[in-house]
Amino acid sequence: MTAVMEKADASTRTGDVPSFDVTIRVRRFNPESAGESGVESRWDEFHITAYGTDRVLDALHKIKWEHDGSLTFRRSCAHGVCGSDAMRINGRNRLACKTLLKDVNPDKPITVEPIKGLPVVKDLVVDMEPFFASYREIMPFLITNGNEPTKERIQSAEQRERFDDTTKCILCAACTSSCPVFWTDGQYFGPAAIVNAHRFIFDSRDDGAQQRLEVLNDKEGVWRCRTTFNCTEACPRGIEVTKAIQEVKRAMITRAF
Amino acid sequence: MPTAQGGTLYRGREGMWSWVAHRVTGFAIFFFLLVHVTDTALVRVSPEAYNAVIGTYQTPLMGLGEAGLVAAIVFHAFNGIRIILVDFLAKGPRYQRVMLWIVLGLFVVTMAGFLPRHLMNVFGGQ
Amino acid sequence: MTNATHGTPAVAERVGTLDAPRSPYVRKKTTRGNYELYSWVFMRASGVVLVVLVFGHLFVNLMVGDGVEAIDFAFVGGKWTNPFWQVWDLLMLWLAMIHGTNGLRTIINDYAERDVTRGVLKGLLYLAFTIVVVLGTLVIFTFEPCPAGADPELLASFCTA
Amino acid sequence: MITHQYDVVIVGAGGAGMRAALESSTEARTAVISKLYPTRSHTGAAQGGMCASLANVEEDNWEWHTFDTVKGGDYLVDQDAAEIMAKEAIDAVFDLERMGLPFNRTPEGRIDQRRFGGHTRNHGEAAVRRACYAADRTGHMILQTLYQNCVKQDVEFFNEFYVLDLITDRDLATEDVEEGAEVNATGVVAYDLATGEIHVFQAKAIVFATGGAGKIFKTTSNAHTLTGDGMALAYRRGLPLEDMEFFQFHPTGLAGLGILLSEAARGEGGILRNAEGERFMERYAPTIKDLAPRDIVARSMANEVREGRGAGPNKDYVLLDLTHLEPAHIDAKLPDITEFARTYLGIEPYTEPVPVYPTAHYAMGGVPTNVAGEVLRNGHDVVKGLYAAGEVACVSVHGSNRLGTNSLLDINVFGKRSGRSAAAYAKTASFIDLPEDPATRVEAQLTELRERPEGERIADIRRALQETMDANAQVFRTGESLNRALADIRELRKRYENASVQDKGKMFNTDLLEAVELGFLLDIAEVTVVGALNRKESRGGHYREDFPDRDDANYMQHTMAYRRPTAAADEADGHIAGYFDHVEEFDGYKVVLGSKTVTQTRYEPMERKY
Ligand SMILES: Cc1cc2nc3c(=O)[nH]c(=O)nc-3n(C[C@H](O)[C@H](O)[C@H](O)COP(=O)(O)OP(=O)(O)OC[C@H]3O[C@@H](n4cnc5c(N)ncnc54)[C@H](O)[C@@H]3O)c2cc1C
Ligand code: HEM
Ligand code: SF4
Ligand code: F3S
Ligand code: FES
Repeated sequence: MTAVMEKADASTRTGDVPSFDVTIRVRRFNPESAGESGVESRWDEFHITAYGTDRVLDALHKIKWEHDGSLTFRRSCAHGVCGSDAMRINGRNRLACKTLLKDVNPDKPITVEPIKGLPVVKDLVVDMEPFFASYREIMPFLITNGNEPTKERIQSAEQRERFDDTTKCILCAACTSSCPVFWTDGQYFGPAAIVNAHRFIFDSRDDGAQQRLEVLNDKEGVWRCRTTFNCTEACPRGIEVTKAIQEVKRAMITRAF
Repeated sequence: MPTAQGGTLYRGREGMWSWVAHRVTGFAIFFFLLVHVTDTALVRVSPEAYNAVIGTYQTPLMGLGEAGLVAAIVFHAFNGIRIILVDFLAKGPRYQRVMLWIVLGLFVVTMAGFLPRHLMNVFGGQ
Repeated sequence: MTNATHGTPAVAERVGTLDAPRSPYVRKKTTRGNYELYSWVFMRASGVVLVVLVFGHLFVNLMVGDGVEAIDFAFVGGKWTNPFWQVWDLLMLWLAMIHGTNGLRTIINDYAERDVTRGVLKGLLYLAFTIVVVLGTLVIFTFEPCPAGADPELLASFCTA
Repeated sequence: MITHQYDVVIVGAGGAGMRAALESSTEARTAVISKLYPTRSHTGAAQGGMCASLANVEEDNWEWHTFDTVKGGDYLVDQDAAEIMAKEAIDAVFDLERMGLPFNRTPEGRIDQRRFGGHTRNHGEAAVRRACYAADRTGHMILQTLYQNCVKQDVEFFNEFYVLDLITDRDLATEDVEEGAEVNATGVVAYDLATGEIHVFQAKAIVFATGGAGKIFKTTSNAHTLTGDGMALAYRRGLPLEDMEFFQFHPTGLAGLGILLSEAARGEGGILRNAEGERFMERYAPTIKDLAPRDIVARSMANEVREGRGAGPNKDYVLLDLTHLEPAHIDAKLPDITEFARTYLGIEPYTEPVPVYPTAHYAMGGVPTNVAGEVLRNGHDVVKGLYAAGEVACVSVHGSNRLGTNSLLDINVFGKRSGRSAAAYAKTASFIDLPEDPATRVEAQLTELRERPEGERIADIRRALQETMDANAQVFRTGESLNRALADIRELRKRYENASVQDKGKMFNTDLLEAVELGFLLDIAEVTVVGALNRKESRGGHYREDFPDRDDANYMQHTMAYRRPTAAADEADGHIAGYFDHVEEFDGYKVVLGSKTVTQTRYEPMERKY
């Protein structure tokens, strides 16, 4: 199968996929190359040829597969559903597999860096443990009292809709690592944990809302959010993250007063 | 702050920059307030002392500083209201950007009302 | 599919060092309780009130009459003989100081990561808060608009009565 | 080398692995080893639904579901297994709901259901609403829900650990172990990506749940990490692989990219059209049209393109038309896949039809197991302590063609079953000593790859493999094309022996792991092609243009492919269960093809018409 890109203008009607040259600047870090002054990171620049539907992930693959095999990044699904490849592209957090090169101005070098606020392990790979630890702390599972029904629990379509937005989270950490508050001391639970708490707090079947609100009432909990909206802008799933955080805050206030 | 160890600046959008501005203005106002209360306290010392200090507020340099301060307060106040609306209106987060433009609009209007008069007072007199 | 134009990176430049990888993660301590909640609510409530107070203050001081030119001992004295302005300024002082101090506390918490630094900075902050609030309160309440022996020229007109 | 000991070790943290872990971790000390963070597993990419005859919206029962599964699989399905799956489907769905999965709801607040390809009322009368779903994110919700419950149960995970070898007490790959003799699985060897350290896990029971192998093809809906590891590991240790020639090509992949647009798009009313705008499925499957099973739709599409009715500048795709659906309906039911069309092709599905073409999607075959999840080492003997579930396994509920929504069901039903069996077995069994140096093979392999000073790039070999597979072993196959593919694969094997990796480091060396994965892909591609060559008929997902008809007399049999050293293979020919054939010796080994009887209970094979 040939790659296909149907575009309105006649020049591409021939079936030839237009190609263009692009420069990728990647922030490199090799933990095993200790110099005199400790382990250094550096910028590497690569020039590659890309096509209309190529994503940043394709570019990284091209670099890895044709230029420098040691370039290291995570990826799996390649279409924005597994959450492996959140990284900072031209200064903003995005998924490499969901960002088309032609949409990030390929005329200038495209910079690619690891996400911020989590320890870098190698090149674009960061240690995700702190992120998942926060996630685990908010009890991300259905908590119910009373007897299990023999069939399903009843939930109206409206009740289901109430928390739909936050069920979409793929735990990619784009939000948390875009949050200026998270960058400071890394103690803040971060938007992703709150999003996942929200998913249960507003689920009509769940009885654990009080416990989760208690957890997030922590000094490092929701109150650290300064509504900077970086998380909402960064979320590749289009989740209204800040809105979810506000809803959790309001639930806490209602509970306290 | 949006710089990292060696990395590039995070290219946040309106939300992030308005927060930076809010923080910077809050910080500035606080320190001004420390000074302002202290100098006002001089009224307890003697009218001469107070007038001497307050007199410096009337120099052009301080006049400009004062304009900056008012600008800081005006922005901080309007943006503060925006933050509150974002917090308490269900649709707040969705309209945060629009509200920021409104804040900036009001800021310009307010400053347009204040600045000419103030500057005239500072530079115009005698 | 693509043409390799380079076998090695064309440009390599060095930037700063990074944190140790896989640094162990611990949330320092859990500090639950409604303190942050109240402080958050207070920031908003005081903000709303402060808008009125501060704008009123600025308006009267800078816009009415001759603006900043008109501010002198007499002006202030004239204002504080009126209990209305006394309460106004007192409220403004307290709210602004608590609001601002609490705001600065947040900022310190954000950027000062070491416990010692945090402690020192907050100590200074609270000290400044106390001094300023006490001083300001005293001034507003113990203010003497027509101090004996002062040059009557400098005083409010009603002092000569 | 670091050694661990667990009662149960589960390899893979996708739907099947975590479902098994939820069962076994309450009963036995369990570790889950996964090369990805659990929530990155490809189960999360599944979109359309998971079917169960809940009859929440219309009359339905598990017998109809069994029938559809059997017929959909072109009668190569083991009917006892299909029956179990259809029956236990109902509880599997309720289990998930009770764990918190947010299914879409009916107006009464019950789990909503929708139509899906091949699922019918009363043995084929008309399409039935059987697929339970959560928008077009059903797999995502399943994966998240299972992970959430693993967090709740405090399941122990070893994330970003690659299992690279299986340890058994008798080496089936080289020894000729007689039928009936006891063989035990005793552990696995894993590689910690972050540190480059080798870990040996000794276990009483091991569950393989490593998912599929779509990356043997170029155009695929599968993740980069679906490289058939579990299948290849078992195969290398001398276990057979069952029915590998049956690979499903999903009709609606985004043209050129392979990214999947769920069958739910057609379930919700989407229509396939050729360049002339004709609804061509009316010609191929007059009754259920666009909702015919995948093999039929994929072939019909490929045929339209072959006969020159394809759309686009190169006439090499067809169109999926959703424009007659209400935008609000699309947003509610198909939000993600329409987003894919917008993001990746810049097509607005509200107003424009979406270019689609079949994409390699699902391996029907795999490691043979029985309905308890126990792995078979021939037609009937099990390997003690070894289990498999999910796409890596072949219980044969899918036969020669899986019905949409039956895989999410499979991973839940058989994931649960294998988790239970493993824990129960671990309770009675004791640890068996590992060999002196359990990690030698892995260490040797890695050292060799890492230290080979220079050689061809791994990526070039992989690309060549994927291209030959797409060209020669896709929707349409012939003896000639398959022979070409086999020759290519063997040449690539030679090249692989001289390939090298550029990254020589220890920490996070993904370059090295890609090289190891390519080795798996080569093995899997080879068995797939060998099986396809041998099966001189057309059935389900396997279509031979040179043998276009189904041939029940000769081929109503499961294929069991074994890799044996030439000498052993020559001897084995005589007594391999249901000997079919073998392929020419290559590099000191032969692929020997045996067979296994298809279990038929209620349904006699019939001609498959829709
Ligand atoms: C795009 C798409 C859409 C689909 N839609 C549907 C649908 O609507 N309905 C349906 O029923 N089915 C659908 N399927 C099929 C179904 O999703 C999969 O068959 C099923 O999810 C496989 O689950 P699994 O648990 O077997 O494997 P996976 O979820 O793929 O998990 C494999 C696990 O094994 C681990 N692993 C692999 N190799 C190793 C190793 N060497 N060492 C350690 N760990 C390893 C991985 O880390 C991963 O955790 C779809 C498939 C795709 C690709
Ligand atoms: C005039 C009316 C004012 C309004 C409406 C207002 C509003 C607010 C609000 C809502 C916040 C909280 C921001 C957040 O949580 O993200 C805030 C923070 C702050 N305010 Fe004010 N404020 C006002 C006046 C002042 C004054 C007079 C001072 C100085 C003494 C001040 C100093 C601060 C500081 C330092 C912060 C913390 C900023 C941060 O954490 O980023 N504010 N203000
Ligand atoms: S909320 Fe969005 S950005 Fe954050 S982890 Fe989830 S999917 Fe990623
Ligand atoms: S970026 Fe951070 S500050 Fe709040 S709105 Fe998002 S969590
Ligand atoms: S690779 Fe899965 S989200 Fe990008």
